[in-house]
Amino acid sequence: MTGQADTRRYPGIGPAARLAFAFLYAPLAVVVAYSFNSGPIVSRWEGFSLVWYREVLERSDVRDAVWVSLRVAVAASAAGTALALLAALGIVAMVRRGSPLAVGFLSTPLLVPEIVTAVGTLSFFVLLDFERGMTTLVLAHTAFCIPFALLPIRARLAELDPAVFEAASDLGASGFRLFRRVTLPLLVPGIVSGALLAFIISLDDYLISAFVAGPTSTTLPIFLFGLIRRGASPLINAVSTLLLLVTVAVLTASYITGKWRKPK
Amino acid sequence: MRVGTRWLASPALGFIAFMVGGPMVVIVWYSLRTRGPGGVGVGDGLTVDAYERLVVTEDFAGNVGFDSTYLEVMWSSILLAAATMLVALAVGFPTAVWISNRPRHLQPLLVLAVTIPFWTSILVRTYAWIVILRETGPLASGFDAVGIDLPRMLNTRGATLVGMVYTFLPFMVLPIYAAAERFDHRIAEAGLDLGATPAVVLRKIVWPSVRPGVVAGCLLVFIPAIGAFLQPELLGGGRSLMIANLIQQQFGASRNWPFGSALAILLLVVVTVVLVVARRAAREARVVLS
Amino acid sequence: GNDDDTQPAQPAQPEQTAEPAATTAPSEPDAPEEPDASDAADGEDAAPQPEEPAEADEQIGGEVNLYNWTDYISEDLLARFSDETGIKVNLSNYDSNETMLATLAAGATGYDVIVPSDYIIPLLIDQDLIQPIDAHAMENAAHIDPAFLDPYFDVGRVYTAPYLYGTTGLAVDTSQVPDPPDSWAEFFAVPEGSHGSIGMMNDQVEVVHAVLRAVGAEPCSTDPGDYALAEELLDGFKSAVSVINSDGIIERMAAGENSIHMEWNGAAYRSSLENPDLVYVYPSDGLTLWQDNFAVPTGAPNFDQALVFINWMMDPANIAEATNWNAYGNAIVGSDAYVDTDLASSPMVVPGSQELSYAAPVESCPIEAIDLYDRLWTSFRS
Amino acid sequence: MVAEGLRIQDVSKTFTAPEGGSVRALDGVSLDVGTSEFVVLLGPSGCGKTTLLRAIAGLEDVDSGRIDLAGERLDTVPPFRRAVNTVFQSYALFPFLTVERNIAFGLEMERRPKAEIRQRVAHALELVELSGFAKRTPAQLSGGQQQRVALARALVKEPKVLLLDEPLGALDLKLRRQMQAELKRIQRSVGIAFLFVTHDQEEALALGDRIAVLNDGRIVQVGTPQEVYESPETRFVADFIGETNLLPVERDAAGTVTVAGQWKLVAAEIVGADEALVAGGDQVVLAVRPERVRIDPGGELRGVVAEAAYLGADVHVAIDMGEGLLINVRTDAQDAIPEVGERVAVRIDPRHTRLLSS
Amino acid sequence: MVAEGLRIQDVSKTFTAPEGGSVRALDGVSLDVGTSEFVVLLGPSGCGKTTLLRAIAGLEDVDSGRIDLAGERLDTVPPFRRAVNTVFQSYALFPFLTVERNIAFGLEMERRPKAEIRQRVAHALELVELSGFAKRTPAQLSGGQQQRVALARALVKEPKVLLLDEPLGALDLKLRRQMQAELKRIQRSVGIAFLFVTHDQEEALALGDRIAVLNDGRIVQVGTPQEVYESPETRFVADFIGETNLLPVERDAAGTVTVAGQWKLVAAEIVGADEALVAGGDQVVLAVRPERVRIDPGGELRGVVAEAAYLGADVHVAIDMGEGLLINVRTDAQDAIPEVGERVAVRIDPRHTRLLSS
Ligand SMILES: Nc1ncnc2c1ncn2[C@@H]1O[C@H](COP(=O)(O)OP(=O)(O)OP(=O)(O)O)[C@@H](O)[C@H]1O
Ligand SMILES: Nc1ncnc2c1ncn2[C@@H]1O[C@H](COP(=O)(O)OP(=O)(O)OP(=O)(O)O)[C@@H](O)[C@H]1O
Ligand SMILES: [Mg+2]
Ligand SMILES: [Mg+2]
Repeated sequence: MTGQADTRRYPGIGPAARLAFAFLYAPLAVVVAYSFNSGPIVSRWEGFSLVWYREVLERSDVRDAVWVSLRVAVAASAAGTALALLAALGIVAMVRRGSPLAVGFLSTPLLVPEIVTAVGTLSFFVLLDFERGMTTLVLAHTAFCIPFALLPIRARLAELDPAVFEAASDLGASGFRLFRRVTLPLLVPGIVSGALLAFIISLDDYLISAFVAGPTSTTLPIFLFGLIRRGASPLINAVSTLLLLVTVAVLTASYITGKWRKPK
Repeated sequence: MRVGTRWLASPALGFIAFMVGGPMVVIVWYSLRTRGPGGVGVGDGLTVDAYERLVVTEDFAGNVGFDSTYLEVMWSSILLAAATMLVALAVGFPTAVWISNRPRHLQPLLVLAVTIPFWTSILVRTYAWIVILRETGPLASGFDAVGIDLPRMLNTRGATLVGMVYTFLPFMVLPIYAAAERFDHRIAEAGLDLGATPAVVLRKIVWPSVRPGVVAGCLLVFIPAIGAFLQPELLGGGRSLMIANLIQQQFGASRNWPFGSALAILLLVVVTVVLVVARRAAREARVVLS
Repeated sequence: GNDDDTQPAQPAQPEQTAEPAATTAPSEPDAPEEPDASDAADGEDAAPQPEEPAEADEQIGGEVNLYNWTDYISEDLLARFSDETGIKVNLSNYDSNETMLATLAAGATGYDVIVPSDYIIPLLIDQDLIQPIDAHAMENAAHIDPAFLDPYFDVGRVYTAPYLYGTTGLAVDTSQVPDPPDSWAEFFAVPEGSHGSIGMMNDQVEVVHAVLRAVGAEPCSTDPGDYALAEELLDGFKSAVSVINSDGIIERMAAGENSIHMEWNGAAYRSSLENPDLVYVYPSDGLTLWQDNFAVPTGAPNFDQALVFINWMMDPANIAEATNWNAYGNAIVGSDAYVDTDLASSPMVVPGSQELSYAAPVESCPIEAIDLYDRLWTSFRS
Repeated sequence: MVAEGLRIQDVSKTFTAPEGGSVRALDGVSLDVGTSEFVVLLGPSGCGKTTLLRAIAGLEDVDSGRIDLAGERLDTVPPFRRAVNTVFQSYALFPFLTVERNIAFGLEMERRPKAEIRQRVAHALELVELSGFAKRTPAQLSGGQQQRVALARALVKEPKVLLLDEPLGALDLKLRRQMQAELKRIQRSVGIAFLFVTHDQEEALALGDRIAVLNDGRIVQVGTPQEVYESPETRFVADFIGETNLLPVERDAAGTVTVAGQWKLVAAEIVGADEALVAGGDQVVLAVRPERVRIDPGGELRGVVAEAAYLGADVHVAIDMGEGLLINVRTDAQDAIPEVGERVAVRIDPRHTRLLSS
Repeated sequence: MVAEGLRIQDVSKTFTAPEGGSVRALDGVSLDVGTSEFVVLLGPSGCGKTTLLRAIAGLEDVDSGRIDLAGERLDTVPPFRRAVNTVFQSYALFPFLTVERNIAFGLEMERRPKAEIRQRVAHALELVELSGFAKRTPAQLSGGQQQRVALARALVKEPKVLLLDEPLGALDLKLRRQMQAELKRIQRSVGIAFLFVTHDQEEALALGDRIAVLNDGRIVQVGTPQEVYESPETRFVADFIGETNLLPVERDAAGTVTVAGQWKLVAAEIVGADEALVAGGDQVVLAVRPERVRIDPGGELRGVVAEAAYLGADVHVAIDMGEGLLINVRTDAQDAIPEVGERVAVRIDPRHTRLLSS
């Protein structure tokens, strides 16, 4: 038995879910559609054209912003995921009362409103005399990447059979080799989704970035915000559509690779 | 058997202590200072003026008294967050349950599908809503074509809510899905078998079973929603000031850093209270379920 | 679709010595310095390449970190600067003077050139956040319109050099409001046809300035009585407002979504390209004339390059390109020759003397006024 | 009687498997269950037992055939209106309700008066001997107790037929034995029909008034425990219920059967040997239970002891007859246990053998 | 021999339970396992079986006592350097590695040469008859196959002792029987010591050269299957292994025992009746297996048939002797099955009874 109920039996669930998906994707459709607008104003359709894509590719400020954002997101999600991975392993080893405390503490970046974090972090960096730039951006992003990365890694760890680690030890694995040969491969699905989640969140952050970014580190959201200030042009849509394409490609790839790795 | 020692958590704990603790201490410190010269930064003196300004004012006629202007901003942020949470729940609950009822191999794809919109900048997504909702936009034109005249949508509270729900919906769907995925559908069948109609099963069996997910989802939506500012600005016509804007304003045009810090602390206190209350609710849910 | 974003594709039309410029209002037509003859020697292009400094100096190289309003300078212009001087420009952006002030006040370093507006400059000077650059002594300072040589915020141009200037007035769609208001007072009385479709800027300072003018008070008033009147006026006005947002004004006005909107003149010009019914009103009870300037933060790592950049930007042909890109006027005499004719002849970009007489720069308000502003603004928006 | 009970007629159900392809889970199943009968559905994993129960409960729609209860058509009624209730293998108790509220659930759905519910729940709790546990949640109960709550929850609705899907599957042996006796007692005392699914043949024999053996979506034999154990009609039934030696045999025209080339016996001696099997061209096997084979120096069949396992009450001996043919023998542990490697002879009483087509 | 094998001496282990309070999981356990012996650890759930195995494997530290292997102290060596390997109940295979790489894992950890690993893995695959499955991942195997991979993975390391923690617990009955025979075959062919944990007494009897019965962290009896079944030393062992009638008895000063007020027998006749039990003030019970009780009109004990269940090979009859005393009888199904309610007499051969303190 599959243990699955027939949802047709739950009144309204199916239609509501379909509506929700339509709701989620309508704006994306608009973003993509208007990226092909030949006119300069997002909302006024003036015909099909690829000019905005050409402009994306030609404009170095767009490229720079994308590049900064990607570098920050890669660095912060990598650092955040690594810290979260270690933390997840450490939390498992904690006594019962310790672990919820640690988890709660590591989740504080989720709980402190962004604006507070932004202002506080900037002032803090200034106090410490840190020069604002890539480093400060990565530091600030890493902080809020940790709780996002921690979530799926812990979930993965919880669903693992702890006996697998014991089996490895029983078969002669210890220390770093145990970590590399067993722990790491077992946690890969959790690590990948944690890193992806952290990556998205980092890529999308505006407020904190706006405060801690330095002279040469305008991120894409900061740049886009500026563009919108000035009057949005379909350039924004073209940038977003390209990013979306890359995203879907990456996600598809990770889904496919995840599939053959996935036990059972 | 341990796969590591608890010391492995210390780098992350240390980092968070540094990156969250540090700024928080600075904020508290700022809130207790006098204003800097010209209102820029903070000065050297110590004062609780900033906190006083939260509730006391000298009005334009010169009377000193209780003033709720700023507290009202806080309150309307809370209301907006609550409304967002409720609507997101109304949309997210069926969605999560529906996904958990799809064939196993489709579920991860559908969950992914919920998160894909996240990959475009929140600004762009919100902007797309402006395009959709404006009077000359596709929605209005579509209805217009079939002879239905929609009321104005953009720059209304409704539009704000749409944008907020849109932004935070995945935070609601994912935890509820996590709970629903673990839900044993056989107990729903037991309900049917015992004479409960599907609607009753949904209400009396599915709902309480996924409640921990609901609590988690509500928190994950409510808390960041209190600090939201983009959607009321861009979609709501900017006519209702939110606490985040107010804080930003203090660090910007109003040049009152101590007051901005005090507002930030007020916001933190509100969030903490919510968490404490919700923790109790979450614990209840856990006790009943385990 | 001739708008700002497409303009970089068509660089300043080189109508060399064509018409003797339209009314360059704020400037007295005294020193109509034509582009140097020397630029012809450059001969890289058919277009004039009129910068002596770059030519005079050998390429000094290095880089300059420009911290500017978002999308407030064209890429091509910066690229040309780099070509000519060998100085790489790193651009980062801010969205308001206050954001810029906050980041500098918080101790941010690394910027070489910033673009502050008039009222914020005294604060920057007071806080030692910018350093003297003796702009008046720069080679291209000779081009500065004398009217811009001694602004209240930087007498003698010690700290700053002028960039662009403009006004904050009202864009009115005459197809909806056939009888445009002449003053803030009329505007806040909600003109016929505008109820429910009025757009305000999301700008505490500008909006409160305007409402104070409407009640007959001066901007930056510290008299609570003025604010009581203002609050009363706003209470009645609030329901007529459909949106308070500084972003997307051009679009909204172009699409006819708002009948009246507080708008900057350059933006109004760009809206009018999309919506011919649009007029720009200079309220007779006073409007803000704002001026943006270049300045160099204290501790700028590339001081020399910053000076090169600022000087380069004061060259008439170069600054004209900025005007063409942004549709705001500049303070450089002789740049008109390089400015698009449409722009130069538009009353939205270049006000008549009558209109200009209503406009005045506004100093930074004292703290007490700012607190009153904050409270009035907060009550208006909640 | 039948018009009063449950009548299943020619029910079929095909699933499309997620990987594509289709599974015929039920293939023309017909079965009658009397009003107070205890019928056991027995079959290997995947044979369609659960599907049949779910079809009766209304949790699965059938493709064809019909189901009647007490003379009225049942298969068109939605599950929540059928007068049958199910005890699920996983118990499927509501984890967020107390024992009491779990049991009351079904009655609340019927909108019974509060007092009646209270009284009937108390009665049900007594029946399953859990009166002291009313306020606990399922998580605070042992497996056997949970099982009894599930039973009470279904019984309290007083269904016409109670469906039980391997209700004892998760219990350990001792508890299972105990619960079997308990179930039997309860069924007798409430007097309603039980349709009980299991894949444990010993459980089926111990509980059922009748046993329906299911294989591959088809009912292959229905009968009392003695009938299915002593007179299996097919090789499958013989093999599935209890242990069986299935010995390949040769037949000659005269109807004489030779086992393992060593032992001849005439077909008339064999219980299940009908004309068709003896004469037919099919391969046939001789089925004999290990406990009916005796180690006896005078036996007809000779071999070598391959394995001898002491099992407490009895001893299991495997005897190698050569050519890979093993005969399993179960003898009383009081008898001498043969040594591995010892040559022994076995004797089989022809009356305990059956001829089956293979 | 013992110096060569595994010697466990007086090992104790106390856990602090999560709710506070402490659990004495092992309480002075001593046990020797010979070099190629198959020892079964049998005991109810929670008695400490797993804890003992984990202590030997080094996955749990002991509080006191010592463990030696082949004359050398083992309990101070970290788990990854002990020459013992474990087959886990859940198999604990590495899901991301193929069958082959799973088995090779332990050898790779020893940094064996590639060629040797290849050869030993191939050999191990042959041993468990999975040569064709080398490239599959665990998810692509059935439960029984996974179990065999787990076995091969442990065996390939050629440990001195193989520890098996209920390795067959998750398999269904038929497969379980089959794997039991397989395990026994493999143990004989590799010739290393097996320490096998189970709570299934039938499995213990079928597999063990010796059985160690564990209860509440203590070993209560060690012996061959016959010894523990036929001569249980305590009431617990008698009751836990197989079914047993435990009949309350009265004693008089002369040592005569009266069962159920009906049947007198002198202590000398009873196998397990030593002086102490007969004379002592303790409550004693008379233990007798159901298969050793015969329904016989001339029997000494009389009662009424309370239940009679046909179980195929035999019949289980419960006879009510009055005052709530039930005697369970297991008789051959060939005998007549008594009717419920019938009055019958039973006969018990005193040689099959044991006196145990209760
Ligand atoms: N929802 C379903 N979708 C597809 N196939 C199904 C479904 N439910 C059952 N099946 C298939 O139908 C057949 C019968 O399944 P069923 O659950 O009735 O077997 P069962 O006899 O109860 O087995 P078990 O003893 O293992 O519980 C199996 O092959 C099963 O795989
Ligand atoms: N890590 C632990 N912390 C606390 N108590 C434990 C721990 N491990 C085992 N125990 C307790 O020790 C006792 C013995 O447990 P153990 O797992 O050895 O039993 P077992 O005989 O293997 O039982 P089963 O047959 O159920 O597997 C139990 O009471 C158990 O609750
Ligand atoms: Mg089933
Ligand atoms: Mg165990």
